Amino acid sequence: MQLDSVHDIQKVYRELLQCMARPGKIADIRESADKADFVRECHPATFLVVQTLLDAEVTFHVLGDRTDTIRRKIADYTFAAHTTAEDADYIIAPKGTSETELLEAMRDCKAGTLENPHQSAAWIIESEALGGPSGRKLSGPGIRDEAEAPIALSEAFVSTRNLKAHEFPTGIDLIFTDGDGYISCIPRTTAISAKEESAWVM
Amino acid sequence: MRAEPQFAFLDEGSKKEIRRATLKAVAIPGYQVPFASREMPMARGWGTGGLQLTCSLVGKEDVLKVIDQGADESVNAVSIKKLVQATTGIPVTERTEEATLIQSRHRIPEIPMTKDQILVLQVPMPEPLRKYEKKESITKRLHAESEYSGAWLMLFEQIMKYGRTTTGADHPVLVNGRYVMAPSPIPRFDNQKMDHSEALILLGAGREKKIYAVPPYTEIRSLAFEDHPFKGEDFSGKCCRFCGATGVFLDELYIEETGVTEYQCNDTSHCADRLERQGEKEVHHATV
Amino acid sequence: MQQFEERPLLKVENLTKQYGPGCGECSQPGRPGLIKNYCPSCGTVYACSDVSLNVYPGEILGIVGESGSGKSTLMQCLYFDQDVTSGMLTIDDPELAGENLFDVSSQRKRYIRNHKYGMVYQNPVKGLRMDFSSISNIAEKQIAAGGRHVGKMQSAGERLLDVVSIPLFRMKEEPRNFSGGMQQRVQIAKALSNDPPILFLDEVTTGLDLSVRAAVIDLIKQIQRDLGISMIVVSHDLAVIRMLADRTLVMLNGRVIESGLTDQILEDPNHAYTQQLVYSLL
Amino acid sequence: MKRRRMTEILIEGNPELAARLASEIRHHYPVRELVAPRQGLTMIKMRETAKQSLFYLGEVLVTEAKVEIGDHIGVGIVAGVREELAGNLAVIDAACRAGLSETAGWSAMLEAEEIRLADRKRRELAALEKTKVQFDTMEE
Amino acid sequence: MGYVAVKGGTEAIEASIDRLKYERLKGGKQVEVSAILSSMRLLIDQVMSEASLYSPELAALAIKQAEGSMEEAVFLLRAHRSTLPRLYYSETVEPERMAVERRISASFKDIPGGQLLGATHDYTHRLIDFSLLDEKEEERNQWMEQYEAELSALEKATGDGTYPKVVEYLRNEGLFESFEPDNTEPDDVTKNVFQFPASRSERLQILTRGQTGAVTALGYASLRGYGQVHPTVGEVRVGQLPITIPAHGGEDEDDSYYIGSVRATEVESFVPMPSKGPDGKQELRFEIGYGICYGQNETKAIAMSILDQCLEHPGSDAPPHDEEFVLTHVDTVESTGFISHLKMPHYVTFQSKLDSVRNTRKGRDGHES
Amino acid sequence: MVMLEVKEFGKRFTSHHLNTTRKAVEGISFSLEQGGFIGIVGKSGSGKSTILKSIYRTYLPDEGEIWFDSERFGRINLLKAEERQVIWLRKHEIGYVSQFLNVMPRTTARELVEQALLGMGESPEAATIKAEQSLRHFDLDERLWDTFPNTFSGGEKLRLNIAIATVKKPRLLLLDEPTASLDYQSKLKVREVIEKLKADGTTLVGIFHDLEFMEGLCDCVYDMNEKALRGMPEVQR
Repeated sequence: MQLDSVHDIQKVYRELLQCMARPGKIADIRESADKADFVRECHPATFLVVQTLLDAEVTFHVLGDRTDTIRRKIADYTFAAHTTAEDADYIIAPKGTSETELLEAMRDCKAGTLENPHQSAAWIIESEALGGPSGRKLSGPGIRDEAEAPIALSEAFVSTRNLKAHEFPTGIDLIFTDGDGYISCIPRTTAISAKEESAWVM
Repeated sequence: MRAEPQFAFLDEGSKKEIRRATLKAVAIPGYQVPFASREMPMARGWGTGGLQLTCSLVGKEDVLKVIDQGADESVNAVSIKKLVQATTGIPVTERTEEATLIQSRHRIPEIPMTKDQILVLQVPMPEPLRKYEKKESITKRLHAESEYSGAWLMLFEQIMKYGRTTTGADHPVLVNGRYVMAPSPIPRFDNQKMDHSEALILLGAGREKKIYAVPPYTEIRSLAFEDHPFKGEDFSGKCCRFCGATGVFLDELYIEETGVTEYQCNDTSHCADRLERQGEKEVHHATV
Repeated sequence: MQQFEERPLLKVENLTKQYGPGCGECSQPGRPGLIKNYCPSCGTVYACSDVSLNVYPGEILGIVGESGSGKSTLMQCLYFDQDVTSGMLTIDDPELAGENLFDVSSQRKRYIRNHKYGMVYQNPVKGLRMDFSSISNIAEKQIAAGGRHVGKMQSAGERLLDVVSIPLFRMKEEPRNFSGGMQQRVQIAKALSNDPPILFLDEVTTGLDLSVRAAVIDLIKQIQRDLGISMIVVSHDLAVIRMLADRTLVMLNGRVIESGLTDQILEDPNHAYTQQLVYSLL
Repeated sequence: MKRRRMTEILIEGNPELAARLASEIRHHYPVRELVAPRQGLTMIKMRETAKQSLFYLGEVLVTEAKVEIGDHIGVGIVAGVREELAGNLAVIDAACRAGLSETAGWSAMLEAEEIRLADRKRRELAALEKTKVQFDTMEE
Repeated sequence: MGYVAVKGGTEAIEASIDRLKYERLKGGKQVEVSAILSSMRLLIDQVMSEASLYSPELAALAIKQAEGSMEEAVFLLRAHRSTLPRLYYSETVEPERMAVERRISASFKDIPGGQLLGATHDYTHRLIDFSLLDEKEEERNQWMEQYEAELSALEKATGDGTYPKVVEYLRNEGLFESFEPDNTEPDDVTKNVFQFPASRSERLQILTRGQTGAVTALGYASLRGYGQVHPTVGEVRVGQLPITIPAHGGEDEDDSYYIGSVRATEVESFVPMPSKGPDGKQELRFEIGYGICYGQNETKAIAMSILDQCLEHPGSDAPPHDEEFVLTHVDTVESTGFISHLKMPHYVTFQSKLDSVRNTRKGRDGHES
Repeated sequence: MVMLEVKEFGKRFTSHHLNTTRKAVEGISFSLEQGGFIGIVGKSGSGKSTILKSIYRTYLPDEGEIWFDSERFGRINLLKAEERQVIWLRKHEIGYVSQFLNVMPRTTARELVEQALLGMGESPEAATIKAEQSLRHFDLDERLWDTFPNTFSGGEKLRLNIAIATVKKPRLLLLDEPTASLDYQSKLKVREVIEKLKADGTTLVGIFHDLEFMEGLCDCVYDMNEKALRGMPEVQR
């Protein structure tokens, strides 16, 4: 089945919207992702999110060592322009991106300004399968009481992200995609708890 | 010389821009995200902001409900439904619980909404500080600096002059402890329904080119002083003359024949639903 | 000699405010080559050059200088109405400890303005909302500082109106109906309503009748005595400075050219410009 | 002949010319229609003369068509609702891009049309010049 | 009185739309779109200009559908453009390339190239011409034949229809500042959000698509003293601007596609403004206020040139100098839409206000009860 | 115990306007025990006032040292003291009385004395009591207490002036020609006042234009002509 640029994208958008509205929620976009099997360079889910959000009006930046091929693919399909991590509207961290590189780009990327907090980078991060035990809880708008973080996050990652979002409304919003066609979001308003070891030990 | 019909009217590029703005709005609750509002085949000020949101959201599997001032069959609601239906072919409903998308002008349905629903509110004047400061460049800075003395001052001045606040609909709310927001203008009665709502609430102002949002489970506080608590419209001691409902927003009407003021549910589908369940025969569901 | 262990409440170090890019000629220490405060080679204007000052708890610091001397720019920079080009501002307050307040976000600056500062402008139009009642004007500052109790704010406002001698029966009137002196007093009441540890007064008596001027000066002095508020008083009027300030800085062409005890500045001025200023004092 | 000059002659001149040239190509080559003549917009970028900066004057409705001859894509764009002309222009463009032999013989036809156009234009100008206000009569 | 929830909206709307059609048709005569196209030139120009969409055919159709209402016709075109893809951006149109049909200067009598009146209503006496009541087709044809015959008898002109700009002569004298061409890509208010302060390109775009009446009223206000700008019109020109589109992989501009031309009115207004000379001394110099719009609409273009100049100098308190005031209030779709929205029901909001007002009248304190 | 020690003190005035530098005094040295009273004598223009104003730091001296035994700061060179220290000393330890009353306008006599006390941190209640005591002590007519001093007679002004300067019980009081413009009766009153101060143990430095007035008050005089401290001269009757 061919990917439908109207209806598949609409479905992905709705799931993405619900994920952004309900941090920690893991949404299933496998049905559309299966149609994007012609994409080899990144997760089909990543490609779908990119297709949903990017066009010639925005810029993006790709991390990792396969950046050239992914970059070309995205530019071909969306007409978005590639730029530096400092200037990009969307930053894509494909699977295998080293944490050092990722954190450096995260420190550099746009967090918006107090007047224009929406002029911040949104991150699309490829991860291991979403939904495993993470040892961290999320709280904040969109979450009743508490939610489980969708994925294990390193201390360095959390502290870099928190630093970036330390003065709300500025900050960055994160979209996670996995290889199976699931997505999940952590917007800037979400508080990520410290790692609780006890959650693991049974 | 004819143009191809586009699913949900807007071209995909326009939808993309609206969707990007919507995601930012959700990530920054209460912040008015500027967007390049498109010209719609409906007049600016007639719900084009809500309509653009709806068109950017809607898919083939959605069921749409449109409310105007509480009524599904109001001409404006009908007009919007016709446009969405004509460009998408999706079913519409008057039953709140059947709808996946609800576009509304100035009311939140009486039945609590669920997490599977999205409420889209039409907004004529998104800026809660506009009466206090006419310049956009300045109100934008006030939001940036969390400087809301102006919003509070308006209420304080009302109390000084009239002994109480005199806001009608659109009583400002504080979203997640940070942004002061105009709640579209829903009546004060509906403000509490936004607080920790199960459903995502999106607000769109087409003419003023702003999109903003209240994510689910987000604290919404109506601005009020400690010694002047916030109060919704008071319908105590009154009930709907048809279904007998209390604790709902009531329309007031003067009955010419009897010279008596009576009340009835403003949320017409809620009223019809109650009546149906009560077995009232003479109630007709309007059909679309 | 025993050191005097008094910590300044507000400390400014090397505040510079320039309009223009600056160049090799005028960026040197001491900025040689400026004509007044203007760099002829790159056209940069230095409204304030390397201004440093301390304000101690409960003290009134006077700043004198003619118009264009940079004293108002200095005040606006301290009040965050303008951004500085460089320099450091610290306030001795546990909430703000150790931070250069010129560098914090506009959100934090607004917080400082609302909670730590009061400002009285020369023109009451800048400091008051002319179409809101006087009591609301005073409440606005309390609201900004977190006041959320109408009753408490109203009684605090009434007390302040009493302090500034505005009859209470006029409290619900808009200041636009008031005389200039009354407006100025409402503005002072407003500036004080959040109990600011620091109050800025910018040419507050300029344009007032002599008797009104005396009343306003008296009021300021009384407030300092009663509330122990630190103040910076900017004026070109030496008589005002003499009455109010414990210590005084003299500014010329964006620089502080002389500072000292106010009576010393007036009776034993050392800089040519200060002498000229004092000689012309009536 | 360069494209700008050619398209101007074909659009401003008699549309019969474009039709004739296109049909000649269609007659000899398979022409694949990539985009059937459709309406769309072109945004006009303009320079203003006060500060010499650029701004957008507004959009103009255009008809656009795209065809492919061999592996050469031709585009026809014309302001207004002119579907047939757009289609013909696309074919002519593809033919030129492909360097088809027929195009070599077009120059004469195009130049003849160009002369006719210039003639018409100069006549128009002359009519306009009649509305010119003469200020130099005093000197006579 | 039965169930009085708003009901029957659907039926009422359909009946209303029928009624609209009836009003359009009841007179028995219909004007053809082609007739509008050939006889309502200036109306079409104005509709295209306010719609920001150049298409005489569509404008004529919209005028017919809107029964001649400007606001409705513009609205139809604006909504229609939302459904069309934007396929191309033109190459930069250099205004000097305009094929001039009319060109006058109020600043100089004798301008190089001369004052070309072209077609204008300016010198027609505004007396109703009753002969148009029964204009006969054969009379029209006869007149046309005669006029065309006269034309063909004329000696052909030698120029190419372009004219030098009046301002160039003054620029050479240093009375105007010279600007290097600034090729910064313009902002587009229809695609991207614009915020205050607006860029120059955003300002010009909003003004050129502004409502003729609104732009004129604000420009007029400045002339009368609610503003500082009272210019001298340096040049008004009307003519055709050639439009080209860059070719993919094209080598130079000769490779681009010519797609046709659009008629436009362009105005340069001269305003003396204080400036600093090279020696730092205060002196006066002329600045240009720039106005342009689709079609022939000289009043709007001149008014726009005044507002352009006003907005370049935001110091004054007068509304025409206030960017937010001007730019947020000149769009016809926005202003007519919001004014007309007052016709919509406001039952809920009014009920809410009623509750508030009643409570204050009762003198009932919220916190006491 | 030495309360005040002046060492090789000198002061110059530069006028940029007139392009001149004038040496007002130089080479002044003397010291004063706690509770002592030095009168300074010399021709007019000899720099008597300059010394007092320099001690009070109204003038910024440029030569020598002036050591003061401060309760708060210990032995401190007033010429080098920080401004904030000087302000503290003026509020608490050093008083200055001149013949002119230089005070806030529209402030009553009572308030002026109270303010001096409030300025050093007294409570309003205590300030009221002490102010009244002081005004009574210096014989200011009770009817004047709540009026504005600009209508007072010279003697009344001076007594108010002294009340303001002494109410905070300064360790050192500087008297700068306080009696210059007073009539005989008023002078007598002032003399009584100063006697009271001396009796209270206040250390004093004073300038008086008539020696007669100083007789029996001062312990010794500093003669500007001889630049030396000596006993009270014989008054020529």
